[in-house]
Amino acid sequence: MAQDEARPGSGSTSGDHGSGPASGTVHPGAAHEGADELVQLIDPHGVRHADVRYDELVADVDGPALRRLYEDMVVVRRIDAEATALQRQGELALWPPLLGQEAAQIGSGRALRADDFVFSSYRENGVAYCRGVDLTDILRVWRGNASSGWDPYSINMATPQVIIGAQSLHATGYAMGIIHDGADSVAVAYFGDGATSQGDVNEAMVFAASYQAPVIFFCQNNHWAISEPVGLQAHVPIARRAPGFGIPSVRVDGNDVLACLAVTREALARARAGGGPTFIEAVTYRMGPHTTADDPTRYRDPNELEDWAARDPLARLAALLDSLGLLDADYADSVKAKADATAATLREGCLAMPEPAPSDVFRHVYSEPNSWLDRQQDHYERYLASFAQASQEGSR
Amino acid sequence: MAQDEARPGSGSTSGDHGSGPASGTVHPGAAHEGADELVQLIDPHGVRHADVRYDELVADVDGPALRRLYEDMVVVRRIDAEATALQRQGELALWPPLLGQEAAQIGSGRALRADDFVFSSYRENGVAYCRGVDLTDILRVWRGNASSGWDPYSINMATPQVIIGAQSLHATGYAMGIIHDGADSVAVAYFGDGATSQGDVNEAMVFAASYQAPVIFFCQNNHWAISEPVGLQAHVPIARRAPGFGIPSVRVDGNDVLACLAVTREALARARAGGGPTFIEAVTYRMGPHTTADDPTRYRDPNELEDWAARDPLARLAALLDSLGLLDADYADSVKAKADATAATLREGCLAMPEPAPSDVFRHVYSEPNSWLDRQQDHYERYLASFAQASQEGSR
Amino acid sequence: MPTMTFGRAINAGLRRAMDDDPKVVLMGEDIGKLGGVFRITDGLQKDFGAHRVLDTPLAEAGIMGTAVGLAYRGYRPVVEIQFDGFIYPAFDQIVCQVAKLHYRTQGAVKMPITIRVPFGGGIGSPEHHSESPEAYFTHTSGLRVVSVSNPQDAYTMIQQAIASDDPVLYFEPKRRYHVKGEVDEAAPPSSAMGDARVVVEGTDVTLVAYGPLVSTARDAAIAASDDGISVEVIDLRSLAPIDFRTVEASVRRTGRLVITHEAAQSGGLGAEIAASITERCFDYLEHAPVRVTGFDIPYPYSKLEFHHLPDLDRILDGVDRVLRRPNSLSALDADAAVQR
Amino acid sequence: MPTMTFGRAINAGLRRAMDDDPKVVLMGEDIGKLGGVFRITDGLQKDFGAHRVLDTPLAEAGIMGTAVGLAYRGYRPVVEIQFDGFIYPAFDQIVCQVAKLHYRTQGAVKMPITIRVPFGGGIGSPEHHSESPEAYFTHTSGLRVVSVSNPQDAYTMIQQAIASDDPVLYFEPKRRYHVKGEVDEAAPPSSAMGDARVVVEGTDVTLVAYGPLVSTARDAAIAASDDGISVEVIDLRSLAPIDFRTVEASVRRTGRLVITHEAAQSGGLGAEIAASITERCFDYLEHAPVRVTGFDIPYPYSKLEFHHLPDLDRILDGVDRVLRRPNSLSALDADAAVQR
Ligand SMILES: Cc1ncc(C[n+]2csc(CCOP(=O)(O)OP(=O)(O)O)c2C)c(N)n1
Ligand SMILES: Cc1ncc(C[n+]2csc(CCOP(=O)(O)OP(=O)(O)O)c2C)c(N)n1
Ligand SMILES: [Mg+2]
Ligand SMILES: [Mg+2]
Repeated sequence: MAQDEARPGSGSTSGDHGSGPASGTVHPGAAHEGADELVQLIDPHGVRHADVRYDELVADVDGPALRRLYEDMVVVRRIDAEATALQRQGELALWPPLLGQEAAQIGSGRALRADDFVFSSYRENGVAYCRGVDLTDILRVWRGNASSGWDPYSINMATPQVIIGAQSLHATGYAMGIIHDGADSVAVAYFGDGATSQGDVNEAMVFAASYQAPVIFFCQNNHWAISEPVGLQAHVPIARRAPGFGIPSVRVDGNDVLACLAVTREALARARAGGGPTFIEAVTYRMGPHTTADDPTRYRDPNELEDWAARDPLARLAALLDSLGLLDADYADSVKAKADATAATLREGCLAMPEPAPSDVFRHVYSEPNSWLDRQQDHYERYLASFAQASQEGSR
Repeated sequence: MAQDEARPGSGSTSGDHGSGPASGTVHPGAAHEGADELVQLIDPHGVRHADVRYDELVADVDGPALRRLYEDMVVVRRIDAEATALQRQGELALWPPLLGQEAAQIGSGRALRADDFVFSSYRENGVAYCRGVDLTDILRVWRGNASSGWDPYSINMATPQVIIGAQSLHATGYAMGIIHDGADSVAVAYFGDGATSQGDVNEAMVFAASYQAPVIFFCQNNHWAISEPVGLQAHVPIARRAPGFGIPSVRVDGNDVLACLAVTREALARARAGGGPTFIEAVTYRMGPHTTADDPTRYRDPNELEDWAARDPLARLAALLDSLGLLDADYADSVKAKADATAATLREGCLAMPEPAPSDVFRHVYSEPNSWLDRQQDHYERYLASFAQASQEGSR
Repeated sequence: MPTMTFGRAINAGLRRAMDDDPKVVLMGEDIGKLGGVFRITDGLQKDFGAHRVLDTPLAEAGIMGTAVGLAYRGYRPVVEIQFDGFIYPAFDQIVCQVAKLHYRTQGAVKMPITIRVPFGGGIGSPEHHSESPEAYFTHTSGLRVVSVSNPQDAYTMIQQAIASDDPVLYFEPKRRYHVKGEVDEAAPPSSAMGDARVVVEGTDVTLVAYGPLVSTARDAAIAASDDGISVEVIDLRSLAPIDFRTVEASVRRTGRLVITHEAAQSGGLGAEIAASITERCFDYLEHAPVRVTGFDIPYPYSKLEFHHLPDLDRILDGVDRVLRRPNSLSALDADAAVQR
Repeated sequence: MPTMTFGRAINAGLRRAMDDDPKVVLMGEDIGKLGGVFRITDGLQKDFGAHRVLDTPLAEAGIMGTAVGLAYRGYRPVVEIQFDGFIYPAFDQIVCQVAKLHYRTQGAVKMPITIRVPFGGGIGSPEHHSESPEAYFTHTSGLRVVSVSNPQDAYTMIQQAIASDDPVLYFEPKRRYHVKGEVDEAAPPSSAMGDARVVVEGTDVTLVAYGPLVSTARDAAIAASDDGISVEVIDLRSLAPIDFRTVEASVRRTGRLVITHEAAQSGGLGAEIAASITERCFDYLEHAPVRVTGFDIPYPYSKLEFHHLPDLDRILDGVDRVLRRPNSLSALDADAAVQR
């Protein structure tokens, strides 16, 4: 039932069936010549290929800029590894690794302006890094110490959404507000391949198209939704979904940071110019487990992981830098040092995080006084006090 | 924001924007050459046009068969008018007219086999007629006398769904059951243009594509969802939506009964052969109000109605029959007589409908005894009895 | 003071809120040109523009989810759900987002969304058009829930709901839209939205109602007084949180409580009121609180709806019951007494 | 009799139901190869095939709506909702379709759908993974709602739920999945699904619990007995309808009722139990029923969840309260007494 997804670089598409177009009939895939081709600027071997459409969008990305993208990816991978280690050591309750998705997140994240606004799922810690998040903040929720890590307005990024797909509507509504304000910023919704099955994501496309909202739907197709392969969610490549709603889409090699930067810039420019929404499918791979609680050996072929390791987003940018003479030992050392220092900061922040107070459970449910809850809080405080009293009195 | 819908017969499409296809980019509408063309076999003037693809699918529709389709449409229009009259006379609480949509409903409805199963909205009384519904049954709900009109299994059609779009999932699930049973019947979901905005309808397409379920999504785009024009729901023609889910779709002149028959037969054949789902957009027009409670003069241009009157589904088949010498006065009279007799039966059935008993409110909530409800019923019966007693005793 | 219908009063309140604050935007199905199926937003799109009165695609989750996004951006969306029975597709966005975002973001993001819901039965409609889903929302932490019973409150409270930084479900008794009443448009903002209101004073029984049944309760009080029974009628106005102090004060005087609502009895708001008042007034109660409510059934077809809906007679029967006067269950009570 | 974990017992019950009836199909996210995130369906896809154990697309409304279609076609779908907090996208299909189709079709169409929901907190999870949404469903006419507290009931009741022609919400206390117990696989079908069960007999106080808190309640009864207090513990098992006869019989003896659940207090199931038992036992009650429940807050982050969740000490405090023994609110009660 589930078709195999096209692999980046393979150039093949799948899921096409039926004959050619006929009078009045639309066959899925039939009329989409080239639609499933991946935008790729750097191939898995680190070779930069020319592209008539996208080269000019990244014309400014010179050697130093490429190095910054590389650094970002190395640092984010290190942050991710450190958080995974913290979870294994019992310092975090859970962690959703982004291993393998660095290029998709950095490439898109670095395209954004400070006044754009991001609505993401739980896995976009690389994007949060680009937004300038305080490192400790990305751990608060996973340590169980807070209901959220940061003030969304401080970095113009909503705190992670756990309900799959729900944030796509928030981004669309936010973008409707941007139109209303006459601003030229853009809202970006990040979600996964699995999310595309949710009604919310499809309704978001309806609203975005209807109001021509400046929103980007950035779908990281990492091939898995926990144990479910992408073919169960989408019978044809995901990027084909959006045009049916009147939204242009593009399929990009999600492991190519430069291509991700280029397509996101294109979408941003369209949105800023009043051209409405864009859907980006970044084809990538979740190299780790779904979360640290997951055991992917139960459901996926180890060979698949190997295949994808050969398309590693960091390795290919390293190869490109090397070919450009930009990856000398000194530089490599300095990047590693930066990554290690960042990881150390992360760990410190994690361990130094203050414990919440019991009465914090009652805070911020409402912004105004609430007689029901205030009474419950009063009663609970009396209850807690009764222990203090009891232990003073030495009884029970 | 909302684009104008293409009109049947005009051949024009709208909502296309952006430039041609580019590397890796799918532009809505750009690559869909011909996708928005309407399948049309009988034009608004009653002229039959040849079609290489669809002619063979209706090769068996000879003169007598055309006459039967015509009769069906006349009778259904008469039923609809009678029900509207009954509402105006206070015999029904509400009625949702199908005026203008006869061809879409009869063309598709007559394509079905008895063992196919229909899941519809409130407006498909023409389809119910094709399924052989007892006429009184279509009025029960609108008279307020029952929660449903018929036993779905008696005519293989679910009772009307009021929650917009919900039935699309039921049809898909039913079709999954058909696969499981190894049968070759087909489930058909009818819904409107407005319904395409609902998450449910989009999720239904995900499931149908994923399991290759033998289901037909039959969307009657009647241009309006109460007061909202179709352009608010869909930025590009609705038929384009399905291919993005991996589902072939077709756009048909919904006022051409023969074309509707043809495309439905094609979809049925595909489904029976294991080819999975099909999406049909039947482009038609709601000539009446949304329901008898609605006042369309508040929101729509009377000229629009006039335009569509010129494309009336009955008139064009009458013109064709006439050109074939099949519409002599005797025949016309006999059709009218049949329609009048049917209307009389409908009216009789309506007026003779038995009133429900008070205790019916408690029936069928559960199929097994339920202590909470049984107690409430007992108490209510005692309550009702207390009045009888009181009036006997002459008190209060 | 002008006299206006209930529906007009809400319209006037919306207009005033939109005049006062450019961040107020209305969203919903058919609310623009048509003015809503009940015409509550009549004329507002014409006067404020299509960018402030948005006809939305036909998708309730979409409406609610984009309202959340607008609230993120600093707007105060007022969402119309066309009928009570169509709120469920939006349930996930209401429960997981609207209700929780302030808590989730530790106060950083406010959700000043007002969700207007024409609710309740009695208008002879088909399925899904007559429901009373309020208990789903009163059980949802993070929401405020109100219901209005008269034009003045409707006018005042819609403005208060919109002004509140917390999300508010605003339940409108659709079968009362055409009821007229005086509306003081110059009245200073009162505490209406938070406080219950004693509609009729009385000493024997406390009768609690809200929304459409407030006028039925008032009629019942008048009828009871003919029998020499003094019923105090309280209009809750706020359903979450409930102003229990007002109810408690009344029950301490009367010792007897009857609650009425259209929603199904089991797990309905009446249960919370009965439980809370029993907790607060146990030593004052002469009888267990009595609930006069809809049955535990899907809302029935219209020919039977007036069996389902509490009416004056059923309420009076409940009043008799709480007073241990002869009532429809007297025989049962006698049986139970024998069993003891 | 074999000893097995709670989770295994459900697995065995599902297996048995699938063996007995080829119309039983399982649907859900990750329930196939992975066996579900809690491994409850472990091995079933391997043994029964992918056509009877369906991994579904990630869309809860889609799962529920297609289950309705399968039921129309004569199947008995058993749907797994991955976590309590993810049931809301399916809410519309549950409330408007699953619950109402039998009524709507006047009995012609049966909806024998079982909806399995791992629910409740205490496992240190992030948001949406620890909720107790049962009251939304117990207030929904047309549904049956049950919750299981031990492996034997889990095994028996999953089969009864599947065999029922009415739709059943089957709430599984996820934090007890690893608890072991004896399971008699040959036991004849009992009345488990309909009847409450007296877990511990007692004479002073009736303590009502269900799901995850039954074992906490049992521990509380043991602790109370050290203080010379005899607590009768009742496991409701069925939450809608509740077997009030069993609770009523107990309260008539003890005169005192404590109810505990994890869900928020306001509008929770405890309100219905308190209200109904007060109605049925008013003259026997020595004190108002006491509710020991979660607070009216979104489920909190894990470092604070054990403040939110009722535990042994909070239950004992409630027991003290209902007995008018010194408790955390004694000072308040004294104040109130002075005010009188
Ligand atoms: C509404 C809802 N249903 C189910 C889940 C449980 N769940 C959490 S992550 C996940 C898979 C998501 O897959 P995808 O969208 O591809 O994102 P990825 O995890 O691959 O980044 C599921 C099913 C959820 N969080 N929300
Ligand atoms: C979930 C839901 N939301 C809103 C409504 C109210 N409503 C009834 S019909 C209708 C318009 C439907 O339009 P369309 O799908 O085009 O079908 P048509 O009436 O044109 O046949 C609306 C909004 C509803 N029945 N269900
Ligand atoms: Mg994924
Ligand atoms: Mg329509």
